[in-house]
Amino acid sequence: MDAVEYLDLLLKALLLAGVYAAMAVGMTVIYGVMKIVNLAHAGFLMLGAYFALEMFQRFHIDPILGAVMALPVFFLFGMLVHWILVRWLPKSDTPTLASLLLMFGFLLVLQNVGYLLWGTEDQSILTPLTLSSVQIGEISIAKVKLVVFVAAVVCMIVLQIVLHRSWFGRSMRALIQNPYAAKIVGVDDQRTARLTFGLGTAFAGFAGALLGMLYSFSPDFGRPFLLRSFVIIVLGGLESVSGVALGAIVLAVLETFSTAIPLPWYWHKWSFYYLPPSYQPVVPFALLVLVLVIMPKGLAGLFNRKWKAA
Amino acid sequence: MKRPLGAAGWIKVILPWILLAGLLLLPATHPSDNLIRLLFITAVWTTTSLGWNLLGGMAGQVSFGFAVFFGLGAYTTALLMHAGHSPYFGFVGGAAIAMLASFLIGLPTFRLRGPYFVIATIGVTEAVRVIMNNLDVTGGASGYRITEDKPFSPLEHYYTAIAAVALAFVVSMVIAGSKFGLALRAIKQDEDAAADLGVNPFTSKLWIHAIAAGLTGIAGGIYARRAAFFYPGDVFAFQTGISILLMPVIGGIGTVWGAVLGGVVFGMVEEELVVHFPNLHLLIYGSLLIVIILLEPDGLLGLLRRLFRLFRRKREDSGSPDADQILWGRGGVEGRKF
Amino acid sequence: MAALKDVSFDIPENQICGFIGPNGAGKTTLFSLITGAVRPSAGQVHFRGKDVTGMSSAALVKRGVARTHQVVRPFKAMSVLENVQVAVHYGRHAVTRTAVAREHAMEALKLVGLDRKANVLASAISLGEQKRLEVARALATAPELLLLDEICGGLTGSETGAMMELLHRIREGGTTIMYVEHDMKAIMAVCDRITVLNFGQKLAEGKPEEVQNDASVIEAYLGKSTFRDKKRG
Amino acid sequence: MRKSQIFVGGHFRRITALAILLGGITFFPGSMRALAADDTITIGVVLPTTGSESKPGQYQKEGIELAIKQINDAGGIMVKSKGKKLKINEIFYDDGTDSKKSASLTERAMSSDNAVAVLGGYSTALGTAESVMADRYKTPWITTGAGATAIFGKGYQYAFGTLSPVALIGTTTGEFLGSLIDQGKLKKGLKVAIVVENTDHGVDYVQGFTEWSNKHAGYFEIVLNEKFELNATDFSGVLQKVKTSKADIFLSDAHLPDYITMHRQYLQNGLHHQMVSYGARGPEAGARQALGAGTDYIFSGIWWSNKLPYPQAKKFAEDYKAFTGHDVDSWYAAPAYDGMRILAKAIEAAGSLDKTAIRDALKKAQLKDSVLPGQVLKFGANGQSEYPFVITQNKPDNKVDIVFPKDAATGPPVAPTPNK
Repeated sequence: MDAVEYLDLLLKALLLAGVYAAMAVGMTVIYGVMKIVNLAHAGFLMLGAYFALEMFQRFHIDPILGAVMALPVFFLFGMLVHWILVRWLPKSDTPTLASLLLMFGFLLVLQNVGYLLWGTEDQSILTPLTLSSVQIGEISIAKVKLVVFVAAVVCMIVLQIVLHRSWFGRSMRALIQNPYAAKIVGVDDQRTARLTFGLGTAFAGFAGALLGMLYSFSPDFGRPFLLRSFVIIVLGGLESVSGVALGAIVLAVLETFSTAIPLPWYWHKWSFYYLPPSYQPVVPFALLVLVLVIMPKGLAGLFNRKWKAA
Repeated sequence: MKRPLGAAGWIKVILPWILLAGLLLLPATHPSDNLIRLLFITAVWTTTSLGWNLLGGMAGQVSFGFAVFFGLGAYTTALLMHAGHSPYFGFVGGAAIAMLASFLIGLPTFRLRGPYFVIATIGVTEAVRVIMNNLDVTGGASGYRITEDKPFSPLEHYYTAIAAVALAFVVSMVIAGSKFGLALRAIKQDEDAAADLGVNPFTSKLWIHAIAAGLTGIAGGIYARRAAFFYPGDVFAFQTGISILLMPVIGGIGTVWGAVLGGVVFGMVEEELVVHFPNLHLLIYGSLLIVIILLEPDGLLGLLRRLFRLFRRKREDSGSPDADQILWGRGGVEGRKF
Repeated sequence: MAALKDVSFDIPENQICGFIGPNGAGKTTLFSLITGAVRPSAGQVHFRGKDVTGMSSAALVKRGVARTHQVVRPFKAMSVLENVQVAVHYGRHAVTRTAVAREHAMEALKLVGLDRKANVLASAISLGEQKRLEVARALATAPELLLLDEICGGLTGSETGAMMELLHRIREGGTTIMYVEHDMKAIMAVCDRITVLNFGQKLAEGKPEEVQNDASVIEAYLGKSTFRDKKRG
Repeated sequence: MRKSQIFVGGHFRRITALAILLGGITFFPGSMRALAADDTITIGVVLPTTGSESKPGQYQKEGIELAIKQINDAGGIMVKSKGKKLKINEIFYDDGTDSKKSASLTERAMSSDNAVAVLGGYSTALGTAESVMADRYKTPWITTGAGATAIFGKGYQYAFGTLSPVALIGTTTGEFLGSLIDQGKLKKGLKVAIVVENTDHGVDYVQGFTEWSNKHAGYFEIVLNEKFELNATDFSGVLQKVKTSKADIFLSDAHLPDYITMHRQYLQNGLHHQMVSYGARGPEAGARQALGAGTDYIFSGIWWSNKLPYPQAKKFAEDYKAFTGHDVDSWYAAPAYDGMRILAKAIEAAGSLDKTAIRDALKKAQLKDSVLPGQVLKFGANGQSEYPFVITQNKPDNKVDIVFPKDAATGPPVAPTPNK
């Protein structure tokens, strides 16, 4: 592999990181405020993809616009889910198994609803845009990846602004940082939780629509992305939005380069060995376990520890 | 401390024996092949359910990763049989390899608690499945086939599965009534407090994980021998892992009878309902799970008990707490208290 | 900021040693250091001549060091008897037989006066009873050294009295006690020796009356403490 | 317990809700099985009509049901031992693309439904799981959708297949490309990148191609040979390798969902090769609709094409359209259709509903008006049938031509394919 190819890969990894970040951020806000490990995230991603597909097929709405439209729709849907299911969970400052299993049960329901509504075949959203690519010298980049990246990044920036400028964002961040103090100073935790769940779901739906533009999907589509979201939010320290961006880049780069980097291998003598592409799906899963075990506080935790030691 | 057994107490003591006798004598009534097959598969699932319940129910460590042990049991049995060993030796081998794997998985992941452990187990199963899909020794994704020279005997498979369930049941009962079982229940409720009383949570979890894995491995081997063909996308599937988890949770987490009930209900749903309504099982399991988490943490067993009590209002709750705890115990999912 | 700095002391056998100090003085941290919940950045803990620094709490229990927690942590879904039974099974004597373990557990429960609640779920008893259960569990591990962390917090006067009575009985049974308490009256009444901590440092050490009369203690601690006690109601 | 008290408080309501749910799941629809009448022939059909292989499974089901309808319309099958014509009673099970269910449903059809034969098993993975049951229950089983040779190499006596071996796709692909080189359309020493699914299907394909390539030195140089996981969502890793390999020819062997996903990412990555193939996939309407002009010039080695110049093939295509209301899509329906027909022939030849007699008859059976290439369908010694493949190539505007072998060709091959 030459330098251009590495550059090509790096570019692809960064574009991938954009959509990864959008995908994981919904999970982070829900975890941060409510300490719920939201397994139904996979279901929301899947619904987002089908939402964009339906919008595109029925009303000929461009999937990018469909993804943006998913934001308010899924926001309301998320609030509804919170109102029907999530608010009955006992409050806790640490994640509970009950919440995890509840969301898992809801994921199964969503998945089955997906099967009933759309069948089990793989679907894909195809517009002229999704098949074409731009050529820059030797590097060719799918146009859809560029568009998706831009959409994801714009949305993340908007989220950052919401988090830092609005009363809702402030109360959310207050709840993340110190739930007790937040409640004492009058943050309505129930209401904030409902809005947060809506926001998390909105982002999941949005990211699902974007993913639907990149990959083909079926009702079981969310699971690998669910695990990737975990890796990202754990890398990012579980509760911070900027951490998510960092985690997304790390995961995307590792995944993309996993088959392109020669690994030194010792068998009688030193030699180099490439990870076969069929093993590539192991990377996020192995990374997940590794990250959880080695640095449960994420990359930031690792840095903090270093600083403390210094 | 001996307490006189009431009528209900006697039922609890006798019930397993009646069930066992019924299952052993059933073939004498010349049931249909399909019923034997159904009971076989239900017994296999119930064995895994009982196994999972030891770790997830008693010790409170919810794992999505039991497909690993099921699959390893299947493959080990198949490879040993291929090498010319008896299938029964294969089952033991499957259990041993599954136990070994449980240590390898448990050593790093048991440092994690609650949901972090859960997520780690999801990662482990997915990774193992991908690796097994690409491993040449086992034929990769093409799967593995067991060829036996003997003619196929449904009853032999049936009795093997019944024996496995009986083993799992006895192991569960013995552990539930032992000091180890007590320690596991303590760990489930408060790991640190248990450690302060001298229980070593880490090694306790490792051991119960191993026992659970061993039982699941045996079940995997028994399943594989009858299926005669299986591949990683089936025995190592995420779906297999969640099936094993759903059974005891639906039946009544933390209780031996709950795990049995869950296994039986699951077997029936998978084998009978799904034949006619292929696209509803996830909905059923999902809604059951939601209902159980929000309304009835003790699962179907808790519901049965509730119905039972509806007719016998006068019955006191803590008449015999020890027996109640073990058999019917209010296990509940951690974090949910009424 | 270190919670404890250069604190050094010995615990003589078969005595009740009290530790006092205002909130944040490092009392609970001290216990956590001894029982292995927190690893010290420097220094050592010796028990009966052996280095036990950083040893896990489970291993310490096996050697005869048990502790209670300021915030009680009963196993709520188990009966009171079973709560104690765990301790008997996994304590220093590691009793295996269930019947024997139950007997020992009942003895411990009798000692704290909970024998009549033996078959009640631990979630169903009062806070005072839960505090006693906490002590009974620690006691049932058959410790040689018992670390008690604020076992009187939240108890009524008569309950506190009964608890002090209990401590004397435990010591008569041959167990050494390290006792952290916020309640001055309780600790002055029951302890043989007292160590005063402040901002993670040892301020004074000695018999209760010596400490009571120590000028630095009065200045640094007692004045504030009176104020705090009032505030806590 | 705060708010939730209101929700959980009502003892009665809770019980009712739970009782309904419990009743719902333990509802045991055992009575739903239709009782087979005595004077019909029960045939089990197990195919995936849900799950990832639902489309091909559906097509195969339609093929089988078309044959059953035609046979029943003609009065049924003459069974000598009964002295009359008996109609076919089909028992269909959907396995949901789950091999565990494929096996157990086949077993169910053979044991409790007493089917005299079972048809089905689309895709190698599901077919392999089912194949085990045939000898176990001494019931003839004909797979109409599993072509991997591994299924038939086990000395099974009751397993048959109407798909020609997958390895032949590889060989035929080699032959086809070789002929293009001989014609001077492509240059000798082509660099070939092969990427196949990690199942027996893929293994057989590679084996077939490399065998041809080894025998004919100098034609090809295989520069990449990689596998991918079935039903993957992301092929960027493997496609990157293809790109790096700088190959001239891109050969893949994939099932339908993977073909669509992979080719889409192929196009997105701006890849182009002189020739592109996805094994037995290519002309499927779904894929062409989805990927548009991107699927033009893909060539595929398939078991059947509606372009075959046989009258019976044309008639089958017409009947199929009349029966299902849609055009026959790629090859899937034909081997299933003929599988049922050859079974009917064997039952008639056996003259009884004895399963072993039917098995013996199947071993000898010949379907002389087969719609499949070669026009005669019969089973080899191992139970698998063997007939030539046709190579089709997608042409612009949703057209498909048979381009190889020459005597069946309906149009010239386009090689190398134009780079837009």
